[in-house]
Order: sequence, then structure tokens, then C-alpha cells
Amino acid sequence: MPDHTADGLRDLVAAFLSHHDPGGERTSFLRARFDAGLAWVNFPVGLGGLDAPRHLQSVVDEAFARAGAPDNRPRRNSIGLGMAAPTLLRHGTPAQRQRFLRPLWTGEEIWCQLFSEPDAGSDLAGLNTRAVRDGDDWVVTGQKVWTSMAHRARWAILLARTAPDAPKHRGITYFVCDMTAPGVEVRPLRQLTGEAEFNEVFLSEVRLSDTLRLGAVDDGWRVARTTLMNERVAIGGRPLPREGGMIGVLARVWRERPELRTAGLHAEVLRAWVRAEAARLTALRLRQQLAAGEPGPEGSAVKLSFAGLAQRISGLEVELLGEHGLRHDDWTMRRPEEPDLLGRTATYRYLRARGNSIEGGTSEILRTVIAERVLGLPAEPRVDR
Amino acid sequence: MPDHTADGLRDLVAAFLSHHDPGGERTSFLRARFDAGLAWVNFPVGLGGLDAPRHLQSVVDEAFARAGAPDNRPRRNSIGLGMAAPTLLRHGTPAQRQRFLRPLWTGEEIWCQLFSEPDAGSDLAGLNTRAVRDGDDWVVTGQKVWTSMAHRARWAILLARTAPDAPKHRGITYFVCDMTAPGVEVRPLRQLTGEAEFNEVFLSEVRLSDTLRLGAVDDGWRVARTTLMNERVAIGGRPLPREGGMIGVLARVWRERPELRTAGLHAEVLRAWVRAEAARLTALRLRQQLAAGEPGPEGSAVKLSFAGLAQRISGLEVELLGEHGLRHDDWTMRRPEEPDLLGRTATYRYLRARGNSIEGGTSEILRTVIAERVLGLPAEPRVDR
Amino acid sequence: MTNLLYDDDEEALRASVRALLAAHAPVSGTLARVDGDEPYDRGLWARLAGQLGAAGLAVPERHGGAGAGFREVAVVLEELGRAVAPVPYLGSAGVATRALLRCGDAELLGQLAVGRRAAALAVSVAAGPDAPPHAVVVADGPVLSGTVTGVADALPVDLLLVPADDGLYAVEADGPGVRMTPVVSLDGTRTLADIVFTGVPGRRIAAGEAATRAVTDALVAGAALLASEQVGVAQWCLDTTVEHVRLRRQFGRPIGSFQAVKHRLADVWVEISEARAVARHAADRLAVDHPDTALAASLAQAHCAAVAVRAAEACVQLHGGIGFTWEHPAHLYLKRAKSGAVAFGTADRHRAVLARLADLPGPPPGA
Amino acid sequence: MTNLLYDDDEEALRASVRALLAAHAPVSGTLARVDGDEPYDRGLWARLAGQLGAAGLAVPERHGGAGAGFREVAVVLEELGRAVAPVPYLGSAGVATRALLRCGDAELLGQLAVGRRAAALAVSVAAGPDAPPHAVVVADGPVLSGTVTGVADALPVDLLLVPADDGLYAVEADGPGVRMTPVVSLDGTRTLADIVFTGVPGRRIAAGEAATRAVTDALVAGAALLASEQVGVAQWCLDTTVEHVRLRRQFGRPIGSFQAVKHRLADVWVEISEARAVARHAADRLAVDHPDTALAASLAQAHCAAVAVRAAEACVQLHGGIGFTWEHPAHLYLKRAKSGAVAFGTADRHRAVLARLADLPGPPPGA
Repeated sequence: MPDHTADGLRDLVAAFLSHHDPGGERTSFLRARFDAGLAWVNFPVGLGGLDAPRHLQSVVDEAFARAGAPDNRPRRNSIGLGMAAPTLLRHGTPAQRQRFLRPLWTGEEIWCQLFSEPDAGSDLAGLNTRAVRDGDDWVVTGQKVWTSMAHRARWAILLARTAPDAPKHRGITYFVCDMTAPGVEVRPLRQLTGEAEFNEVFLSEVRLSDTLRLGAVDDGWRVARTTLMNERVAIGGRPLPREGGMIGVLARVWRERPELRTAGLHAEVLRAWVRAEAARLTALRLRQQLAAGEPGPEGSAVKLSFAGLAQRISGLEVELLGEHGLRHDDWTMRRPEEPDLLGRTATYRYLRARGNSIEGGTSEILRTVIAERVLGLPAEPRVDR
Repeated sequence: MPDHTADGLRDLVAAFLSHHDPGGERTSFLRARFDAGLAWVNFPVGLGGLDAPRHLQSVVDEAFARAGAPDNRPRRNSIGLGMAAPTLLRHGTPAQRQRFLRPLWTGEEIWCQLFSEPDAGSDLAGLNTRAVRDGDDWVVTGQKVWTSMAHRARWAILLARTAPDAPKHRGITYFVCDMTAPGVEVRPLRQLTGEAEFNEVFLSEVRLSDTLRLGAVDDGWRVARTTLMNERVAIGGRPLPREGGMIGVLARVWRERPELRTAGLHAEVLRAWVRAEAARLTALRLRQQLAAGEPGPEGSAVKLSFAGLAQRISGLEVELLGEHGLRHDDWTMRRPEEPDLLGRTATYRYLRARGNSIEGGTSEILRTVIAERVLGLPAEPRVDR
Repeated sequence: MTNLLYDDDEEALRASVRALLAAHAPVSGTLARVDGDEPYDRGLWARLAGQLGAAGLAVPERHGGAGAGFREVAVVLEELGRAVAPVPYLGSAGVATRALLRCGDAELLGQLAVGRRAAALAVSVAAGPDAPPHAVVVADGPVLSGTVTGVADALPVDLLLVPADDGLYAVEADGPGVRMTPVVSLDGTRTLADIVFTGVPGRRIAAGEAATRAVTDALVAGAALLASEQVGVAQWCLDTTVEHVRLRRQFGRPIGSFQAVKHRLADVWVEISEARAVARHAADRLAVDHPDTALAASLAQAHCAAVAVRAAEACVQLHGGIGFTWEHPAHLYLKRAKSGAVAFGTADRHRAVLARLADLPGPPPGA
Repeated sequence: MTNLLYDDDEEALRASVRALLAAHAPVSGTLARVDGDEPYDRGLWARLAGQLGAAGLAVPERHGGAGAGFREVAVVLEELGRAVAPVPYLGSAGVATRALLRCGDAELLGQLAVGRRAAALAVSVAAGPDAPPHAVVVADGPVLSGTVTGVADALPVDLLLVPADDGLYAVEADGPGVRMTPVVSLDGTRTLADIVFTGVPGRRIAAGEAATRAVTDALVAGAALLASEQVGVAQWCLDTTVEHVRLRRQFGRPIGSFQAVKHRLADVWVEISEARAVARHAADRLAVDHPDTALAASLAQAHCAAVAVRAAEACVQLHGGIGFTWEHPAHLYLKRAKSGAVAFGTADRHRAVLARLADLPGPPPGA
């Protein structure tokens, strides 16, 4: 029976490290860490965890980091770690959890998300991709869009319509999609920054075994809610030091370039700084709530604020820099794994930040979610069910 | 056949003045001016006008003002002049126009508007006041609210429901209400400034002759549209010199009290000044369009902007003045005929300006009107018809 | 690390205060009170101090207080803000108490702690930590003369802490030579007074640098704690508006089902969530006397004051005509919120403080 | 009095320009162009100048122009903004023409008027009337050396007007000693270039005060006229978004039936209505060389630049994912709008000009 205290877990890590060289081969080290239950401490024993309280995860992560151990490059597989894993844990069969969780956590298998569709937009449940039963398989046809990492992914979480005549939320089934299956075609989707972080994914009669289904047939919307809830938690959960985000870039320019300063811009920089610090403290408070086991609905607030802030700060930076603020670095079509928000030019930040209020739920959708789920305001009259 | 040019009208005024002493008795002078067709030059001959183009009105008004002639105190009877008169002209019977227009224009009879109801709010057509036919009369019962000048008014324009089972816009009839009739009770409605510009009006079995009906039975909503259209034109139509409104008060404080100035407030004062000047030019452009006979939809834009500006400028003035900005002059319940926006304290301006985005169509309603009527965006799904 | 949550004791305290206010200080009563001769609720004050011991939360037990701290004072202020309660709690249990703690005056602290007396710092409502007041009151020996204008919550207290040119003095509010004139104030639940001192005997409780520091730190505390009151004000405005728009129907629907209303209220909720984090941070830093306290307090006023104003403005607007009437209490909150935007210094002045504390200087001179 | 309307001739001019652009410069072509080697549309420029005589609208007839004025130039710019057309019209027919009018250079005016040549004022895109550029280019006799960075629309023109320390010079853009380096610019339809002059022969067209005044007035004209382009940019964004939200369906309804969308677009429309009045005012004052021209120009940039940015941002946002793609032209307008917020000085700098011109001074020194 493991000792579920911070000290107990530190002891476990120490014991693990005495048997496994953190400087050794990366993948074997990560596999061993998973097998020792030190991957996700709150996951069950045998699935990378110890059934320990979730807030002790940071203790373990810090202990490994201090020892110089390799991490699992979490940002490279954020869909897998943040969304697929909790969904697999909650809705997967024992075989599915056994098959998928270990290589997911170690980063050997990257995951992507096939939810969004061009015609559905914000109305996720309005999806048109069809899955038709054929013996032990499902045959999937449709088009998905805004899929990050699809060109690197081994697996995807996929929503497809299986009962076209049912009300739209009731005819959807949730699958794990094999991205190497015949009929899966991935094309880069170039965005207004010139690069393509995302993809369009075309599914043409893709055969998926019924063993890749997650949850019951036609019950996929309920499964998807687990995924989406975890998306919002993930967004709100990143801790930042003061001036840790874009505001830090702006503050640095302000300090280093006194010749750019004007009284009018000073007022704007200070306002932005205040808003950034408020948003940071809100994210910190959310994290403290999660750690205390009282998750609040502030994740949506944090995402909304961060989107608005990034847009405002980057827009201000362009104007502060004047002529120099209009100089871009490169319009070449490239395929970055994630946006380089702090490293590139102000123009890049300004343009990329436009996406913050669209991706992962538009700001309009988030406001509606807050109004209805947090404040309990009535829904609008529905004409689509 | 009168000469419908600016010079022709100036000649008419000069001729009139040679027979009527502008320093003489006020009411007889105004009656004579009406009878000479120099009241509303665009109204028909015999009803205070000359059938002349509307934009020549200002020529006549200026000629009388230059001669030191009394005006008809237009702000005291703005409902009568701005809304009742054009509606009477368009929808009234010859007898009604003959009876009402002259004393309305001279200011001998003040008018008020009985449209708004407490339960209907922004949904004007949701009114509950009932009018039931009884021989040659109608018997009206209901409650109206936000009625300015009701305690001074001789007549009111009134909407009442005459076909309770019809769709809500189709069962309304438009009346002229005799404010001296038995059953009309007027009570002051105190507002958050402490004073009561407005009233509640209770109608208890008020008998109105059918000769006071304007337009056909159950066709009152169409008649009301004339009234409401003229309300919006009136709001957008006032010309202002630079710094003519609240911004002038703020600019004066800024110039006269250098010790209050800070760099941060400077930025805000300048922004407010820019917005005020933009709104002023927009109102001026609207006026030029009206004068050129191409009325645009900018009246709604001007009302929206002026409301937002008044709120922003007065709020800023309170903060600029600091401790002094929290000093109010008087909370006594009083009954002013119109708000004294430029004469009283910053606190008064701040509080009174909250009403600007509520009265005469809330800012939310105005945005919807713009979106649907100007931009042609589709209406929301209706559940009330 | 800063603790931005409420612990169990704080939640229990909140529940007690809320129950007391619900029973004894409903908003309807406060609304009637501002039209009367006595805007302050002395009975409520006695209950808060006596029944709950709230007046002494920040006073150590050895001085007769509860030995809790400013985090708890902040929780009480959230509830008082929510009720727009007309009691001098912020000035007495917050600002004056902080000054007396700095001066180490055990006797007065003890009196304040049990609510036997209430105190006000005799400075303008607009005085902030960036500009501690000039000594308009001049001490001649232990005798004070001079004028202070616009002092908040001075009318209902019996003790004045008066900054003079050679120190900070304690003065009996109803003593000889003190003339207090009520000001017709925007906020009827926290009125201002002009005070003229004419040869008033006082007791010096701090001198020189110590006095200056006591006044400045008291104003920092005021700025930090006011933020929690503002969270409470904003929360009432949001809750009341949500309730209204769920019930009020227009165009055949609750107006709360219209997106324009929903999204505006969602924005208010987001802002309150942020304001709460910022206000808790300020209270927490103040409670442990952290070096970041001044920064946290200025951040709090640079952020929370406007949040309360916007929430109150949304409350008036979304109530429509009803919200514009005297009979609806929304205006009490609007007036408290707007007054709060000036109290302890405007957001603009606090941003100037932050420019200094966060090393974000303005343009070089002459630029 | 200022005339804020469009007269019949102006409406006819607008119709001609719009028809030309619809036929020869569809947005799809411009979108393809920014990815290619030649961002500028030289064919369109030839048609604008040759077919419509638009290049010489502000040039008097005696110099070979149309003898119209800057009100008409502004109307053309509205349409060019609406098409985000990649031609150097603002710089040549607006800014450079204004400079040459001030210098009274009949020969160059005649060449510009018929579109035989196009010109650019060789100053940074960010140079505004508040801060006419330092003479980074140094004249030694009639020979210029030095560097100017970030010049807008310099690449497609053949004539440069170069402010030097002893006057304003006309220089052949492709002459010896002129090295022009394209800058990777935010706005692909109006790119920037860095220009190095090394012993370049030039012809002085104004000296001393007259040169300074010509440059300043040219920058005032740029600020005033850019506002009309911004109105056009904003109008396209509004029109395109309205069209999109009427057709695009989600949740079983056109998204344009949702209030959040409707109200945001209503606000954009209100802002454009205001921007149009402000831009017409600036063009009208410029056209008659009114003493208020500088104030009207700064007002225009203090107001209209942000209106175009907000309209373009709303366009991207309300198109959802589609608006974020390279293949949709919304980003061309976003980039033009945001670049416009820097061109001829930011709103912040124009507000500082207004502070001076409208007698709203800042805090006294040392405050």
C-alpha cells in the first residue's frame, strides 16, 4: 500500500531513480516510469498511476525534473495527454486502456482530435461525418478540419454520426481512429500567419474495427463531454509567473526602448499589465481550487481573458514599435508543431492571437456557456431539435 | 403662390413682422404666425405651413429669432412637436388636424406620450392597456409609465389594445387621450437622481370619444411607427458646436484646474474628446442628409453614440474631480421639466446619463434595429406570435 | 505562496455575517434609511461588533481582539458590500485599526476591538497611498487646528485619527472645537463630512516617520480591503440582475435568454472572478505584511474599482426603467461603486504607483 | 461650412472606380498576388491613371490634371481600400502630389497627373505630421547620401521625393546610387522598403522652410486621406461579414440571427458611420486648405484607424475558422488596417497633436 503523501511519493521517485538512470535511453526510462505508477499518480494502479490524489502529481513531476530526467514532451502530445487519456480512462474498455495509455503517455504515439467540421463550426454536434456499421467494422466517411498534429499522429479521437435520423446530439458515436488506415488523407491548412499548424483530414471509407469504439453506439456526445471538460481544465491550468506571458515581451520592450515611450502609450501598457496580472492571479486561483479538490468554473473565464489579453497586448506592441512593428519575419508556409508566440515578431503575435478567440471554443460560445451553465440563464429558443 | 426659396421665405417673415409686433402678446403672436403658414413651413397651407421644403424651416426660424420674436418653447413640448404633430398630420382626420395642431404648435396645449408600460418594457407592442368600445366612446383601463410632462399635458398620444386575441401587433388602436378626463391619474416617478421628470399614469375606465381615435381600429401599430420614426429623427437632429455637449464641461474643468491633471487622465480626456467630435460630425452629417432630402439611418447611430459618450464623459469627470467629484448638490424630490445636464454637478450628470441608454429605446433595442433594418440581418426566432 | 481561496473558518465567518445582515439589514431598510435623518445603522454596528466580534478581527488577542487578521476582515467586507451596509466597518476595523496597529496603541486597539468605539482616519476620501495627505491640521503642542474635507464615515464614529504636521493624533469626535459638517454625498450609505478643528486637544499616538508610515500603511490597507467590498458590491449586482432577467419576460421570452443580455452578464461574471482573485491576493499580502502589499493593493484598486462600477452599471441597464427608479436599490450600489472608484485614489493614480513598483516608467522627462 | 456628403460627381467617380476594380482587381487576384514575386498591380495603376484620370484628380488643369481636388481623391481611396488594391495611389496621387503642389513643381505635377510617373515621399511609413522626419539623407551640393527605412509604396514608383537637410529633392528611383531593399512587411499589398542613397544626383524642388512645410503638409494630407481608405477597408469587412453571417448556419439558424453577432456588427456599422463623417470632414478641410486641416487630419487618424482595425478583427472573428485561413481574403484587410494604425503616426501621437491644437494640455511639468 503506497504512502499517498508528498513525502511518500518523493520516496517512491527516489527509489525509482536508484534503479533507472535518468540519463539513459529516453523511451525505456519513460516506459519504466509509467509501469511504476509514476506517470499520472491519480490514475489506477497498472495504468500509469497509484490511485493517489491528483494534486500530488506536481510533487512527482518536480522530483523527476530535479533529477534531470526526460519528460514526455507534454506540449507535443497535448491532445493525447489532456483530452484522449482522461476519456480513455473514463469510457474505455480494459483492453483499450491497456493498449493505448502507455504509448500515449510516453509520447511514442501522438494523438489528434477529429471533432471539428467545416460545416458545423461552433455547433460541434452538427457534424456530418458518417460511420456505417459493416460486420465487425465501421466505415467512416467525412471531412474534419482544424486538426493540429494530424500529420504526426498515430491515433485520433473521432466523432461520427451513426444515427442520422436521431436528434443531433443522440446519433453520434465516439471512436479511436487509426490515422494510418487506408482512406485517411491529411492536408495542411494554411492560416493567416502564413504557416500551417493545422490540417484538414479527409476520411474516405475508412474501416475501423468495432473494438475502436469508445462508449456505446449513439452515445458519443456524452463521451465527448468528458473530452471537452478536460479541454477547458487544461486551458485554465497553466501556472505563470508574473510577466510570464505576452505581457512580459511588451514590458521588456517598454523597459529597453525608452525612446518609444509616450504618455499615452504608458497608460495603455499599464492597463494591459494590470489586466494580465489579474488574469494570472485568476488562473492561479483556479489551480489552487483544483488542487484543493474544488474545481470551479473559472477555466472559461481564464480562457476568455487570455484570448482578449493576447490580442490586446500584441496589438499594442505593434503600435508601440511603430515602423519596426510592421516588419514581419517570414511568410513562408511552414509546419510548426506549436505557435512560437514569444519568440517571433510582434506581427506574428498579433496575427496568431486572432485565433485565440476562435480555437477551442469561440469567445462567443464561451460566453454562452458561462451564461447558461454558471449563471443559469435560460437557453435561447432552439430551432434545431 | 408663395415663393419657396430662402429669400422668398425671408420676405414673407419680413412682411409678417411688419404687421405683428414681436414684442407684443406672446400667444397672439404665435397664433398669427401659425395662421400665416410660418409655423412648420413643410406642413400644408391652413395647418401652419406653406407646403414648402422642410430644409427651409431653419431659414424662417432664424429670421424670427433675429427679430427677437418669441419662440414656442420647443423643448417644453417636444413630444407634441416632435411626435404627435407629424402623426396627426399623417393619420389624423381633417377635424382632428384642425382642432389640435394650432394650440399644439403655439404651446398652449402640451402633449405627452402614453406608450410605455411597466410590464411591456422594451417590447412596446406587448402593452396591456385595454380600450373597449361602448357606443360612440371607448373605455380605457391600464397603466402607463415613463411619461414625461404628463402632469402638465392637456393631451396624450395613447396606444391601447382593442383586439386582445389578435397577434400582438394587430390588435392595437391609437388614440388621443384627454388628460383632464375622469379616471386619469398622474403620479410622479422618482428616479435615481432623486428628482421626478417622469410619471406613472393610471387610466381607470377613462372614456374617450371615438372622434379621438387616430387611424383605423386595430391599426394603431402602423400609426405608432410614424411616431417612433419621428422620435429617432428628432434625437439625431440637434446640431451642436464643437464642445457643445458634456465634453465642453469636461474640457473646461481640464483647462481651468491644471492641478487635477495626470498623464493617465489626459489620455482618457483626449479619447473622449475625439469620440465626442466624431459623434458631433456624424450628427452634422445626418442633418446635412436630411436637408438634402436623403435621410439616412444614422439617427440610431447618433443616439447610441451620444448615450455612450454622455456616460463615459460624466464618469470620467467624477474621477477627474476626485473628492469634489463625489459632492452632490441636492437629493430633494423635484419635478424639473427637463434634465439640467450641463448646469448641475458631475454626480448628477453621471447618474442622469444612465438613463440615456434606456429611455427612447434601449441601446440593446437600437442595436437590434440597426442590425435588422440597416444591415438586413435575420430576426431571431420569434416565440411571441 | 499567496492563498487565494477561502478557508473553512472564513466561510463560516461569511455565513454568520450574511445571516446577520439578512436578518437585520435588508436592502429595503437601507434604501429607506438614506432618505431619512440617520443614514448609519448603529444597531447593526453594535451587532456586528458585539455578536460577531467582527470589529476586532485584525486586532491581536492580547489587545482584546479576535486575533484573526485582514483576510477575515476582507471576508466581512465582501458581505457588507453585498448588503451595501451603512456601517463604518472599512474605516474603523480596517483603516484605523491598521494605523493603530502600526502605532502600537494598545488602549485604543482594545476599545476598537470590542466595538466600544469606532474610529475614522481624518483624511479626504480620495487620499491614497501615493499621496498621503498634507498635514492640513496643525498641531500646536497637543492642540490641533485646521480643516480636513471629504472624510468618509466620520459622522458615525466617536474617535478621529488626525494626521498633523508633527504626528498622528487621537481626537474625540464630539469633543470641544470639532465641527463636523455633513456633505451631500454621491454615496448615501457612506457619506462624507468636512471637519474643522479649532484648538482641539489631542493625544499624539505617533510622531515623525512613524506617523507618516502609519498613515501610508493605513491607506494601503484601505485600498487593499476596499477591493473585497467591491467584489461584494459587484456580486450583488450580478446576482440581482441574473434573478431579474430570468423572470422578466419581453417578446415572449425571459430577457435573460437574449444573447446580448447573457454575454454582458457573462463578462461581468468573468470580471468578478478576476476581481475576486485580485482582492484575495491583496488581503492575503496585507494579512502577512508581505513586501508586495503595496503593489497588491494598487493592483486591487487599479482593477476592482472599475469591475464594481461596470457591474453596477450593467445592473441598472439590464433592469431597464425599473433600475433607473429611486425605489429600486440598484442605485445604492451604483453610487457606492462609483464612490469607490475615487476612494483611496483613482485607478489612474494606482496605475501610476504600479508604474513605479513594477518598473514600468513613463517617458523620459522632456520626451 | 464643411460638406460631409458626396455630391453627384463624386458618386459618379465612385461608380467608375468601383466598376474598374470589379473588372480588373478582384480580391482573389490580389490574394494570389501577395504570394508571388510582384505584389503591385501595374496594369491596374495604368488603367486608374489612364482610363479614369484618377492620378491627377488633385492636380490643377493648368498642370495637366483633372482640377478636381482632394475630396475626389478621398472617394477613390475609399474604393481602393474596399478592394485593398495594391497600387501606390495614396502615396503618389495624395501625399507626393500634395508636396509637389506646395513646391509648385509644374513639370513633375504634370507627369504625375497623367500617370506617366508615380512618386513616393521617401520617409518612414510611421512619419506623421507631429514628427516630420529628421533629414537622414544628407545633401552635398545636389548629391544625396544616407538611409531611409520603412518607406511605404516605394518599390513600384519611379520618382522619390527625398527630404534632405537643405531641402526637398526629386530623385530617380532607379537611378545610380539608389539601393532599395524590400522589407518583409505585415501588409503585403502595401509593402515597405529600406532605401540607401549613395552619392545620388537629385534636383532640389524646395529649400529651407518651404521644404519643411511641403513635407509636413504632405504628411497631413496622408493622415487625412488615409482615413477615407480606412473607411473603405472597414466597409468591405462589414459588408463581407454581413453576407457571411446571413448565409452561414449553425444551431439550425443563420449565425447572423444571433444577437451577439448582430450587436457586434451594429457597433461596427455605427463606428463606420462616424468614421465616414470624420473622414469626409478631413478630406473637405484638406480640399479647401482650411486652417483646421491639421486638426481634422489628426482627428481622422485618432478615430478612423482603430475603426478599420476593429472592423477587420470582427470580420476575422465572425468568419470563425474560415477567417483565420490564408485562403480567405479577410487577412489582407486585417493587415492593411493594422498597418494603417501605424502609418502617418499612431492614434496616440495624433491625440497628442490634438491636445495642442484643441488646447487640452497635459499635466504641468513636474506634476
